[in-house]
Amino acid sequence: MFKWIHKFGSPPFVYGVSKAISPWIGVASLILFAWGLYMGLVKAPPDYEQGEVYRIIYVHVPAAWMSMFVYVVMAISSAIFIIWRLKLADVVAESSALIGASFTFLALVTGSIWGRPTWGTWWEWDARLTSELVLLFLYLGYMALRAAIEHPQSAARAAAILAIVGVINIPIIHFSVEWWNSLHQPATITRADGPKMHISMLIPLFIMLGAFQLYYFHHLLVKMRAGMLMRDRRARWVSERVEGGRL
Amino acid sequence: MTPKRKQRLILVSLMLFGCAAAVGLIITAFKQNLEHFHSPADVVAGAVSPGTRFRLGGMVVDGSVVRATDSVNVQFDLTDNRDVVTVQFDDILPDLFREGQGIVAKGQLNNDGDFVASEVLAKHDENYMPPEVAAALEKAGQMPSTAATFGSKTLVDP
Amino acid sequence: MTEGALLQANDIITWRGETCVLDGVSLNVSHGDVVQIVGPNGSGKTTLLRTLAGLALADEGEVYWQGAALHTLRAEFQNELLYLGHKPGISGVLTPEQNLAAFLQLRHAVPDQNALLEALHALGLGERLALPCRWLSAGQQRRVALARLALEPVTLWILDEPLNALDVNGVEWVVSQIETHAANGGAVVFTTHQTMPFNTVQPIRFKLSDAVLGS
Amino acid sequence: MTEGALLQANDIITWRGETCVLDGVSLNVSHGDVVQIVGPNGSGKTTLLRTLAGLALADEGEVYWQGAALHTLRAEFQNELLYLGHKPGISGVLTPEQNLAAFLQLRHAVPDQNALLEALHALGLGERLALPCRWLSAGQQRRVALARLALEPVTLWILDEPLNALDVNGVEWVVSQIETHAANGGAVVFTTHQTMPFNTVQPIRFKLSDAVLGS
Amino acid sequence: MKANTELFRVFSTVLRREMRVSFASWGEGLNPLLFFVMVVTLFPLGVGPEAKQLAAIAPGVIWVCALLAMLMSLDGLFASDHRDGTLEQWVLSGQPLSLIALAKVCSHWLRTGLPLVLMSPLLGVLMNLPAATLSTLAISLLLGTFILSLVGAIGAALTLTVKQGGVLLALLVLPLSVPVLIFGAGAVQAVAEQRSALGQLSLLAAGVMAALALAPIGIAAALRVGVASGD
Amino acid sequence: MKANTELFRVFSTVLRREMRVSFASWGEGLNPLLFFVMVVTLFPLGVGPEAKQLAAIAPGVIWVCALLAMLMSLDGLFASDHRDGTLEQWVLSGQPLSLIALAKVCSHWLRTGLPLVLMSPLLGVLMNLPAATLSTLAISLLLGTFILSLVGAIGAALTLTVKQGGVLLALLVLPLSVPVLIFGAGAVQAVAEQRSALGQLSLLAAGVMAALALAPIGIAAALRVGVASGD
Ligand code: HEM
Ligand SMILES: Nc1ncnc2c1ncn2[C@@H]1O[C@H](COP(=O)(O)OP(=O)(O)OP(=O)(O)O)[C@@H](O)[C@H]1O
Ligand SMILES: Nc1ncnc2c1ncn2[C@@H]1O[C@H](COP(=O)(O)OP(=O)(O)OP(=O)(O)O)[C@@H](O)[C@H]1O
Ligand SMILES: [Mg+2]
Ligand SMILES: [Mg+2]
Repeated sequence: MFKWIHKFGSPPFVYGVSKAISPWIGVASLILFAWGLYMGLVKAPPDYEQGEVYRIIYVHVPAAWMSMFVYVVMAISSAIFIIWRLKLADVVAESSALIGASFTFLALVTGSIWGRPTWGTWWEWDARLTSELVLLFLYLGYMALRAAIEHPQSAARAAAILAIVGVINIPIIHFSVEWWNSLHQPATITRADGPKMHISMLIPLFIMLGAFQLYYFHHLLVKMRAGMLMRDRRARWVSERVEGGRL
Repeated sequence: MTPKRKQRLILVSLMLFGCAAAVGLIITAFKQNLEHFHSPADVVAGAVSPGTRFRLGGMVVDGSVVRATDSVNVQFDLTDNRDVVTVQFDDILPDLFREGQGIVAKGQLNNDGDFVASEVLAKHDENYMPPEVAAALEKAGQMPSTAATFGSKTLVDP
Repeated sequence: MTEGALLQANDIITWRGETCVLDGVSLNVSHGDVVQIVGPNGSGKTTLLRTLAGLALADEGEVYWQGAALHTLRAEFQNELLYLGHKPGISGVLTPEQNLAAFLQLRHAVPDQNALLEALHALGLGERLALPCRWLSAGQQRRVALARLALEPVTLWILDEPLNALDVNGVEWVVSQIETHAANGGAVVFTTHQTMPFNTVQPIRFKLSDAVLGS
Repeated sequence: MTEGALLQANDIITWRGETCVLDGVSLNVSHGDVVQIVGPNGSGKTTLLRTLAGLALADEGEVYWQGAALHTLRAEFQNELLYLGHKPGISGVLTPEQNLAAFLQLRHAVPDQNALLEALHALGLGERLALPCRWLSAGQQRRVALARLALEPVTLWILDEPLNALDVNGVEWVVSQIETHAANGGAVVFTTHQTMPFNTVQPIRFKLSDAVLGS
Repeated sequence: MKANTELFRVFSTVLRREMRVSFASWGEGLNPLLFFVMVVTLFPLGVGPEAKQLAAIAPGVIWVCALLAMLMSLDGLFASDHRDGTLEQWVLSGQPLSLIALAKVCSHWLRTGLPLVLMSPLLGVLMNLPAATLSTLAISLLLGTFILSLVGAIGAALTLTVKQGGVLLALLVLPLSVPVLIFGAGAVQAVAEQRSALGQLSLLAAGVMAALALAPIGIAAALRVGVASGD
Repeated sequence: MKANTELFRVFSTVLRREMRVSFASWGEGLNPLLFFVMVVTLFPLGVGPEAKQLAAIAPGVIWVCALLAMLMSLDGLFASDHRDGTLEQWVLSGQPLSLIALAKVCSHWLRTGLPLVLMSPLLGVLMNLPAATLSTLAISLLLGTFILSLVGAIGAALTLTVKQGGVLLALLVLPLSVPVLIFGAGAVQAVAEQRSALGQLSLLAAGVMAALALAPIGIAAALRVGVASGD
C-alpha cells in the first residue's frame, strides 16, 4: 500500500503523467466552455421571475463552487504534507492558491453584479457574502505568507497551517444561508429533495461546472510541473530531463 | 501509562470538551432570534421608539403599493399577517420587489408611525423555471410559495 | 544505527539558498563524550547544532535519540536536553533570578532557590541579583544563561559558542562544568573558536569544512 | 593635560545605579599606541570605551581630543574616529555591500567600490555579497562590520571585543590590521578576553578592577 | 493527578513570567488601552460631536477600535521572545508547547483585552450610547477580545520570521476577526434597537470555546515552524 | 559650494540607505497603507454601510485613520537602527545629525505618508465623499502627514530607550497632532459644505514650514540622549 503511494506520489512519475494528459484536459475544458456558454446563454429559457438576468448563474455558481472545492483540495493536501511530509502534496496546495483566489474573486464579482438588480444592492454584510469574502482573504493570506517567509521549508509549513486553520470557513459558507436566513438565496441544486431548477436550465449549469473543473485540473497540472522542477532542481531526474530536452 | 501520555490525554480531552461546548453554544444561538430586523407586530406593539434606526422585515401587502407620478417616491404596506406598517421610500426599488414578496427595509419611524426607509432589499427564492412551466404549475395549483423566506420567519400563519 | 549511541546524526544534508551548508554529516555522541565541532566562520556549526537539537529541519537525513528518530519522541528527548545558542533566552527586563527561575520551574515542580542563588554567586552575579538583565555587561548576561548548566540535571548539553564575551574566570568555570558533566556520564556537544583549558577530558574534534566550497 | 597626547581621559567617574563603574580612570593615548583595556566581566570596559568615543557621558571627568575637550569639537573628533561596539551597526536586511557602502558614503564623496569588494573577499565574504546580513553566520556578520577597518582611513579606532565569534583566520586578520594601523601612526583602544597573536606591536595593557568592589 | 498538577505548573510558570515581564515594562501593557481611548475620543473631534450621529455609529466605532487595538498589540506578541531566544527554549522545554502558548495568550489578554473591556462602558457613555447597551458592550468585548487574542496569536506566530510582519498579520487575522466584529457590534446594535442580543453573544461564547480548544495547537505548530527557520 | 554638495551627499546617502531597507522588507512599507485602507473599510462594516451616514462622517474617519496609521508606523522608526547599532554609528559619523534625521524622516514619509495621500481619494469615493472634496482631502493629507512625520519623529527619538515606548510616544505626539487633525478634517468638511478651505490649508502649510525648520534639531538632540543611555 505504502509502496504504491510512493510510486504514484513520486515527482518523476507524476511529472510524466501530467505532461502526457494536461493538454487533453485543456482542450476538453475549452470545448465544454464553448458548449456550456452556448447552451446557457442561447438555448436555455429565461426565468419566470428574473427574466434574462439569471443567466449570470452559469458563471456565478460554478465559480462559487470551485472557490470552495479548490480550498478543500488545498487544505487536504496541506494536511497530508504536514502529517506525512509528502512534498508533492505541498506542490498541489501551492499550485491551487492562485486559481482558487481567482474563482473566489469571480464569484464575488458576478454575485455583486447579479445582486444589484435582484436584491437592490451590490453588497450587504450578509453571512454568505461575508464568508465568501473571508475566503478570498484566506487565499490572499496564504499566498502572502508563502511569499513573505524566506526559508522555503518554513514557508511551506506555515502556509499549510494557515490553510488547515482556515478550512472551518468552508462549512460556514455553505450552511450560512440556512443558519442565518441570509439575503442570499438558499440552495437550489445541492439540496436533499433534488434541484429546484428546471432541467432545461440545469443541464447547461452542469456543463459549465465540468468546464470549470477541467480548467482547474489543467491549470493545476501545469503549475505543479513548474513547482516540481523548482523543488527538485537538484535531483537527478530533473537534470536528466533538462539534458534530454524533455521539459 | 507514562506521565507524558497522560498529559497528552488530559490536553486532548480538554480540547474535545471545548469543541463540544462550542457546538452546544452554537445550537443555543440558533434557537435565539438572530434576525436583524423587527416585525410589524413589534413595531405596532411599540418595541421601537421613533428616531431609532432599525430594519423592518415583512411581506408587501397585495394592492398596497402607491407610486408617485412625479418622482420615484413609493409607499406600501408591510405585514407579518398580524399587523401592518406603512413604509415610505424615495429611491429605485429592486427588480424583484413584488406584491406578496418578502422584503427588508432599513430606516426609522417618523412621528406618524410610518416607516421611512432609506434602503429596500428584496430576496429571491431558490426556484428557477421557464415562464411556461411556471404558468402550468400555477394552473395546477402546484406553484411553490413565492414568498421568499426572507420575511417569512417573522410571518404568523394566517 | 550504532548500538549504544545516545545521539546520532545520519547523513544530514541542509541547503540554505543555493549553498549546501551541511553536506552529508554523520555524528555519534555517547555517554561521557565531549564533542567539539570545529570549522571556520560560516562552515555550518550553528546549523548542525540546531539540527541536532531538533530546532532546524534538515533537507535529508535523520537525527536519532537513543535509537529512535527525534520527531517521534520529542518531549522525552527535550527533557534530557539543554541547548544554549547564540541567543541564550535571557529576557532583558527580568532579573537574573527571575529569568532562571522561569526555566527551572518549567522543569521541576519546586526549583531549588538556594542552588540558584549559589550558582549566581559563583558566577560573580551576587551583587546584581535585582538588576534587570539589560543593564548587565555582555559577559554577565552570558553568565546568567550559563548558570543553567549548574542547575538543570539533564543528560545532553548542546552549547553554541558558550565562551562568547566571557572572561578568563568565566571560561574556567564553563570548562569545569563540562568536565564534571562528562565525568557523571553526561554528553556535551559544543563549538568555540577559542582554546579551552581542559584538564580531565580530551574533546573529540569534529571538523566541518567551509560551506562555500560545497556549493 | 599631557603634551602631544591624541586622546586623553582625565579622572573619569561613572555611576550606574548604586555602583561606581568607573572610579576615577585616567588614560592617555598617543599616535602609534595600541591600548588594550583589560578587566573581568562587568568591570566597566564597555562603559569606558563608550565614554572615550563620546557616546556615554561621565558623571565627572573629561575626555580631550588633541588637547581640547571632546564636546567642543565633536565633528572634528568623529571624523577621525572609528568605533565598533557590541552592536556593530550592520542592518540585517541589507547585503554586506550595501551596509558598508552606506557608511563609506557618509565619509567620502566617492567610496572606492573596488577596495570595498576586495576587503569583503579578503574576509571570506566573496560568495555572500548579495545575501542579506541576517542570513550570515555570527562570525560572518562580525566580519562585515570589521571590513570598515580596512576601508575608512581614520586616526583612532575604538574596538569593543572585535574578536567575538571570529575564527582563527579572522583573529589574524584583525591583528594584522591593528599592527598596520599602529605602524602608520594610528591609535587603537580595544578590549578582548582572548589572547591576540601580536607580532610587531606590544599592546599597552590598561587594567580596570572589578566594579562591584568599588561600590 | 500528577500529570494534572504538572500541566497546571507549566501554565502558571509561563503566566507568571509574562506578568512579570509586563510589570517590568508597564508601558507595553497600557499601549492598547491608550490607543483605544485615544482613537475613540478622537472620533468626536474628527466627525463632529452631534449626539445622535455619534450614538448611531458608536457600537461600530468602539468595536472597530477595540479590534485595531488588539491587532496592534499582537504584532509584537512573540517578537521579543524570539529575538532573545526565549522561544527556542520554550520549544525545547519538553513541555506541551500549546499549553505554553495558551499561557502566553492569556497573559496577553489580561494586559490588553481586559483593560479594554473595563474601559468600554466609559467610552460608551462618551459616545452617547444608551445606558441599556453598556453591559452588552462590555460582555461582547470580553468574549470578542479573547477570541481575537487567541486567533491573532496564530497570526503572530505565523509571521514570526517575517520582518515587520504587521501587514501580513493583519491580512491573516482580519478575515477571521471580521465575524467577531460583526457579531460583537451586532450585539450592541441589537440592544440599541431594542432587540435581544442573546443570539450574538452565544455565538461569541461559542467562538471563545472553539478558539480555546483549537487555537493553541495552531499557535504551537506555527511557533515550531518559526523557530526552525532560525535567524 | 563644497559644503553645499557635502550636505546634499549626507542627506542622499541616508535617504538611499533607508529606501533600500524598506525595499528589502517591503512589508514594513505597506504596513501603514494597509492599515489605513483596512480601518477605513472596516468602518462601513461596524457602522453599517448607509451612504448618507457614511458621507457625513467620512472626512473625520479618513483623517483619524491617517493619523493613526502614521502614529503606528512611527513607533518603530528608530527601533531597529538602535538595536543593531546603526544609530550609534550615525551619531559618531561626524556629519550633522539633524540632517541625517531629516533624511530619515523624509524616507519615512515617502514610504508611509505618500502612499496614504495617493490612496485617499479612492477611499473618499468609497466613503461617498463628494467629488469636489477629494483634491482637498489629498492636499490636506499631504501637508498633514508630513507634519506628523516630523513631529512624530521627535517623539520616537525621545522614547528610544523606553521599552515599548508606544504609549509614551502617543502621549507626546498627540497633543501636537490634534490641531493637525482638526484643521485637516476641517478643510475637507469646509469644501463639503461649499466653503473655502484656504484658511485651514495655509495653516497646515505653515505647520509644515515650522516643523521642517525646528523638528530636525529636536530629533537630533533626542537621538543623542537616547544613544548615550546605552543598553
Ligand atoms: C456578492 C454576492 C454573492 C456572493 C459572494 C455569492 C456567493 C455564493 C457562493 C459561495 C455559493 C456557493 C454556495 C455553496 O455551494 O454552498 C453561491 C451559490 C449560489 N448563488 Fe450566490 N453569491 C452572491 C450573489 C448571488 C445572487 C445575487 C444570486 C441570485 C439571486 C445568487 C445565486 C446563487 C445560486 C442560485 C447559487 C447555487 C445554490 C446551490 O448551491 O444550489 N448569488 N453563491
Ligand atoms: N539563504 C542563504 N543563501 C546562501 N547561503 C546561506 C543562506 N543562509 C545561510 N547561508 C550560509 O550558511 C552558513 C550558515 O552557517 P552557520 O551559521 O551554521 O555557521 P557557523 O559555523 O555557526 O559560523 P560561525 O562560526 O560564524 O558561527 C553561512 O555560511 C551562511 O552564509
Ligand atoms: N543600574 C545599574 N545598577 C548597578 N550596576 C549597574 C547598573 N547598570 C550597569 N551596571 C553594572 O555596570 C557594569 C557595566 O560594565 P560594562 O558593560 O562596562 O562591563 P565590561 O567590562 O564591558 O564587561 P564585559 O567583559 O562583560 O563586556 C556591570 O558590572 C553592570 O552590572
Ligand atoms: Mg555559529
Ligand atoms: Mg563589554
